[in-house]
Amino acid sequence: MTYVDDFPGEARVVRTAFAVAFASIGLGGALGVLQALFRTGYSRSLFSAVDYYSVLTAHGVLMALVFTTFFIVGLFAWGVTRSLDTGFRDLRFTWGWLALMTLGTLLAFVSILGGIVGFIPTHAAVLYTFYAPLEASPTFYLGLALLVVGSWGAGVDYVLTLRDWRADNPDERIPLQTFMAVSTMLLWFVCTLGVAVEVVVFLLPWSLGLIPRVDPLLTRTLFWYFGHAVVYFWLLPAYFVWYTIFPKLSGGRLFSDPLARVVFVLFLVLSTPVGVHHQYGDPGLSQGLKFVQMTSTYFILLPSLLTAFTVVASMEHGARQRGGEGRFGWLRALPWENPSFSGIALAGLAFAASGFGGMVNAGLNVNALVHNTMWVPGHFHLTVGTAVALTFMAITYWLLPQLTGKRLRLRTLAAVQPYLWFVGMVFMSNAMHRIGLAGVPRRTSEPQYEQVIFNTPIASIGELHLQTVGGAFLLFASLLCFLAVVGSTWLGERGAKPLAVNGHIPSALSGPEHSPRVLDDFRVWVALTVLLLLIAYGPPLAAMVQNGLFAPGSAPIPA
Amino acid sequence: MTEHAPTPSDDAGDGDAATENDVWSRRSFVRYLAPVSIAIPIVVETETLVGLLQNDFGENSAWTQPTGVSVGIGGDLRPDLNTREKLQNAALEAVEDGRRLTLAVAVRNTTDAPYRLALGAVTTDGGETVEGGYTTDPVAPGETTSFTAEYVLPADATPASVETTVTIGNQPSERTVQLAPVPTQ
Amino acid sequence: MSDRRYSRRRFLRDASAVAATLGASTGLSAAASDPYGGWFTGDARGAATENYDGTTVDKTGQDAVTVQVGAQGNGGSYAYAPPAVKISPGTEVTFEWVSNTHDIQVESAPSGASWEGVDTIENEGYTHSHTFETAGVYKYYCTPHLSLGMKGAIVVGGSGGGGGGSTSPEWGEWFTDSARGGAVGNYDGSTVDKTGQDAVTVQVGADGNGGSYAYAPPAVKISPGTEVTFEWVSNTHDIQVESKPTGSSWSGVSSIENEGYTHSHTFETSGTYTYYCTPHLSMGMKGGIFVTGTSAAGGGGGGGGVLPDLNWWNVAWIAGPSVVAIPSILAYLLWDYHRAGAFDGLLGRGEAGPPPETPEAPPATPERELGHDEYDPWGTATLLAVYFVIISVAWALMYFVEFLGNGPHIFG
Amino acid sequence: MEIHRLEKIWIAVSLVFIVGLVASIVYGVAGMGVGTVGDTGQQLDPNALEETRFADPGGHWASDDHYVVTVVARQFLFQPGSQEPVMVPANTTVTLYVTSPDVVHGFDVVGTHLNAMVIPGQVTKLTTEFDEPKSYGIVCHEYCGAGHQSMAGQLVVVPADELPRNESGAAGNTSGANATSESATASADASPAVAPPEVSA
Repeated sequence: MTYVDDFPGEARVVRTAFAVAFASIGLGGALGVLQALFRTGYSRSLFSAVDYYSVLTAHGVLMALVFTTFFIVGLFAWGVTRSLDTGFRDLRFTWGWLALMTLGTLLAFVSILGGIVGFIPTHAAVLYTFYAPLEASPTFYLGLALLVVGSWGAGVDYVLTLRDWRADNPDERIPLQTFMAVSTMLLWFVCTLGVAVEVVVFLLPWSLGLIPRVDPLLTRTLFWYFGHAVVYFWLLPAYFVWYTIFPKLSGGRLFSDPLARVVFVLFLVLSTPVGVHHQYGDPGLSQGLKFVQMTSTYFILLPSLLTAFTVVASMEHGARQRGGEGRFGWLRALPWENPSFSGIALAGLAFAASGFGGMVNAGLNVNALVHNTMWVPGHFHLTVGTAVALTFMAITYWLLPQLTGKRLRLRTLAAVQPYLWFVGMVFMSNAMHRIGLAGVPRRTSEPQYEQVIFNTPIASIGELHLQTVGGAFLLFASLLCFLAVVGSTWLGERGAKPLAVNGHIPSALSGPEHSPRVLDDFRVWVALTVLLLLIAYGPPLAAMVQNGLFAPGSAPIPA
Repeated sequence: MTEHAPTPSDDAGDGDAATENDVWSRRSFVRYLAPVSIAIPIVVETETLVGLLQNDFGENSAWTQPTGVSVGIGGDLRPDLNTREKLQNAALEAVEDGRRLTLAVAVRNTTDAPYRLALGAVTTDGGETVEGGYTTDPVAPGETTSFTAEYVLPADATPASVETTVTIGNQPSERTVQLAPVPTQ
Repeated sequence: MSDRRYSRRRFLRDASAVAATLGASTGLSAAASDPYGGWFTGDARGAATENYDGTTVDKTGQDAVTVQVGAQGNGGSYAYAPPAVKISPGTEVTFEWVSNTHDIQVESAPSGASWEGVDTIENEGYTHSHTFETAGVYKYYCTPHLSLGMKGAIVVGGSGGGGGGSTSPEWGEWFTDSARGGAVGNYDGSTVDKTGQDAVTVQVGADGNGGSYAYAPPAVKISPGTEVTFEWVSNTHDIQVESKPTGSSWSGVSSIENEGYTHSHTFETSGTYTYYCTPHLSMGMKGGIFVTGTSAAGGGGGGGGVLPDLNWWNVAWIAGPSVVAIPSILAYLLWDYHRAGAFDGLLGRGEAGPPPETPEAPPATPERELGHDEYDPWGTATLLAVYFVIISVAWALMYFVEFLGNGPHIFG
Repeated sequence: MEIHRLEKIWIAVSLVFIVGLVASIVYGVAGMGVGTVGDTGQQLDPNALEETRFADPGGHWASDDHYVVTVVARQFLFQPGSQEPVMVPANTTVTLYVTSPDVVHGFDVVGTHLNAMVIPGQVTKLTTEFDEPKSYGIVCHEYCGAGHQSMAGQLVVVPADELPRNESGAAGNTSGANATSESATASADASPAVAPPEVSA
């Protein structure tokens, strides 16, 4: 039976979350193209160099905070209810947190818009990292706080549904998809503590004028306590898709269920005590602390490398079951014409390439080669921009028919879309990496200076700008294809033809019964996480707070 | 590419013939798109790697070029050309009717055509232009020469830029070069 | 019951929404001819001054005038208020700092003026006053906020002398007798406007100033990128450049030439150029070229040298396909909407009915079943081995060659 | 829980790779002395810079083989740097102290690996050495407000004897008053690795 027939109420919740996600990636994508045209100097008449920063904030918030969070809560809502085969306890509570998240998003977006249009009295050109002492309107901080609190509601919903299910099935292992969803949300609870304290205790009262000063280094460290773990909050749903759905799409079964659980536990424990690797260049943090957090950062490579093995092994298993032969011949037997499959395969390839970029960023001293240059946007457009976003788009082609009961339309357009995105991103990201090596700074509307020359080693700056814009065009074309397919499917006629997709997910080659039961006991892993956090973040935060919670403080400087 | 037996892939299972033939035969169309899409990053990344290696192990690597616009003592007056015009020394000393600026330049003609360097007027911080300068006689390919140009600036003026004209063969190339602050003797 | 008909109204609304997002709010560039020679527009140094609305506050006759430094404007507290003020000679102007981190750098002042502005960065509460004696136009800016358009100007009214040609903001006193060489006979106070034309000719040695000792027209206004050709129509004349904007490369004609000689130059940098003829300076053989406004050949982009060196091969293989992709997608979209009955409402077709159960496709049965024990992922192992080699080599190159091998480091 | 032997090999290879990465960083930091910005232990009130060493930004000789430059990064310029270049001697240990009175800025000397953040209330300390005369661009690479895109400057390396040594003379590019009012200048810095016992005012 199709999911929408089994859980109509839950299906509508997931559809609404996806609708907000697709609206924000549509708008965010359009702003992205405008930025590419502005930065490379092709068209400087669209907005002023000052408005660019409001557009950049909107692009960052819409793509990295809104699109990701809404799609994730929707995906997990489907995953939990499908794998536990039970609806949520009370749909009113579910609609409640979704409404809270949407309200927060609107509030934040309107605050950012105020920076561009005159008639809205707000301003929020502080980018999506909103470092103090640059100050945005209080509505911006309130909006982000509501978005986060709303997403906590989603986590509580999944945990309560799991508790009910375990009461009915005391000795059964937690189904894999629910295990992954709940461990990701536990990671989300732990890491959002940092940004919640920063916004609610410091920035919101500070921008309201209730407290005169905040310590920029303290608020910045609290942000990056959250800042790195959030990238795993985006990545783990993509791993959720790679582990549980991708094997089926390639015609095979998951290689090892226990290893998947170990990987998710490693991420839960190791994701948050590494945030300082975003602050290697910051004064006021000792090199010893940076070295310790660098070592745990490099150890986070392990679960990702394990994922690479398990996912590619499952893909190979599918290829061989489809009749693939030889050491590499099986690659040709894979369903490259199925957009759900090709999107995820290309996303995995992009993630492998971006892994190397991550190693360079994470090095204590080699970070100075690339810190805050265009290399960094080049890196994260490969990781969250392709590995996560392209996976989400690819799985939508498989999931949307089950959520709407409507057959996917424009399937040729859908078949082309992942390739267009992948090639566009290769051009843009490669140009960004190369221009970053020459030292061109990121987050700058017109990186042309009277006093500074950038010597790019291979191509000229002009050619790299052209390559960036070419990539941005391809990406926007691909985004239009995706929205066209989703839009026309949504408007299509329900039940006219049988679906082309099938929701059944085969069991793993080596099932959960082989793995130790302690894996399913989240209390142990949360306790270990908190312990590691105290070791990693206790001393630095204590040192900062020693000379006063707000000293040396800065008054707000509106941006 | 052997045409693969149409195994029932997850998505192609629909038997509805009407929709099948109205779109291009997806399988063959996409089978060529997949290898091309994976070949493109390999080509682009290989080109990047080769470029980086040439830059690191070749001569005048991009990493050794100056990234500041103004030329100081020891710098090359015309980094945009591959000939060498080294500002060996620059000094300001007080003289009776103002301050004398001396620019000592060493030139090496690395091209295969006769070469001439002409230093033109110096513009001071205040915007006044001081005439003077020096024009070398033609330097044969591979040869070097050096000279000293002198300017008399008003009492409290400091030099901001100097006009340079390099003529290779009969091709003049004019450029105003910003000067880093000149130490006073 | 989902509304099957995709009404035309909704389609238009979606299309207009997309257009609005991409719609451009083109900034108004004040191209109107303004007396400060483009100083307040984006063509001169720094950005356009938003808080300058084209009017000059007239404070002639008052002997004490105050200008606020760091008033609200240009995207924050980055403005002089009033930006342009006209005073009579001998007036004392007081500059009051009303916000932090500002200074006053004098861009240009009439020759002989003694005002040097404020060279150090000062904060709120600091004041600086100066009595302006010499007539002419004083232009000044704030170093840290020049790029936001924090610029100002003071016009000191013409002094008694200077017969034959009044002081005008573009030329100051160049054409009056208080400048070198005395008043220019054939200058009637008007500037010939030739903006927008690509080629302009100026006669050298036309008759005027008591003989063939004049440039005709003496004062001409052109757009950036215009080529001016000087034609010698009589003997023994040259062109010595008296003043030009910084960064301009025009050097006039330093040798005395005779009838028939021509010299042409393309004026790129906007601003005021003044020149004279050495032998006939004393008779008033002087001229001026004033470059302003948007250049004739399309809107000027931001900093120079921004557009890449486009060779067609580059444009073809990158931008070309994506520009082809977007229209073809829209065309395909329209065609498929039509096939899906989106325009049935228009055409009067379409029917309604309850949503039946939607059966899923049957699960795909694999060609052959592979259990856990019969399957060894050798392909995966090989692929990962290749990946391992690639990232190891790449790391060694990036860390030991690109990073440690190059350039000054931070000693830790 | 039985793991496939190929998977075991891959786990082992991954761990070796990770340890190798950490080892190469340790070699860089300990072996070649290439580190990053640390904690100088000095915090100052960003609104009262005039009582600190940043009252009169510029360069001066701390000892005969150690040149110290103090730079203030403020909204939309470097002092020194933007209006006149930062002057440093070649083949000499140079220490740059940078701070900001308003917002977070970036301090990136393009073409070198001097790349650090400047945070109000903290002091960024960069110790390095330039081997040949050359001029470098300085860029602020952290968004700092409406004029961020124009915030840049220059750092010019000149032969060591170009910069006058006598304390009384106008040192390098100390703008304004020439007497270095550095009361808190540390004693001669023996070696770059040892952080001078700076006492902030």
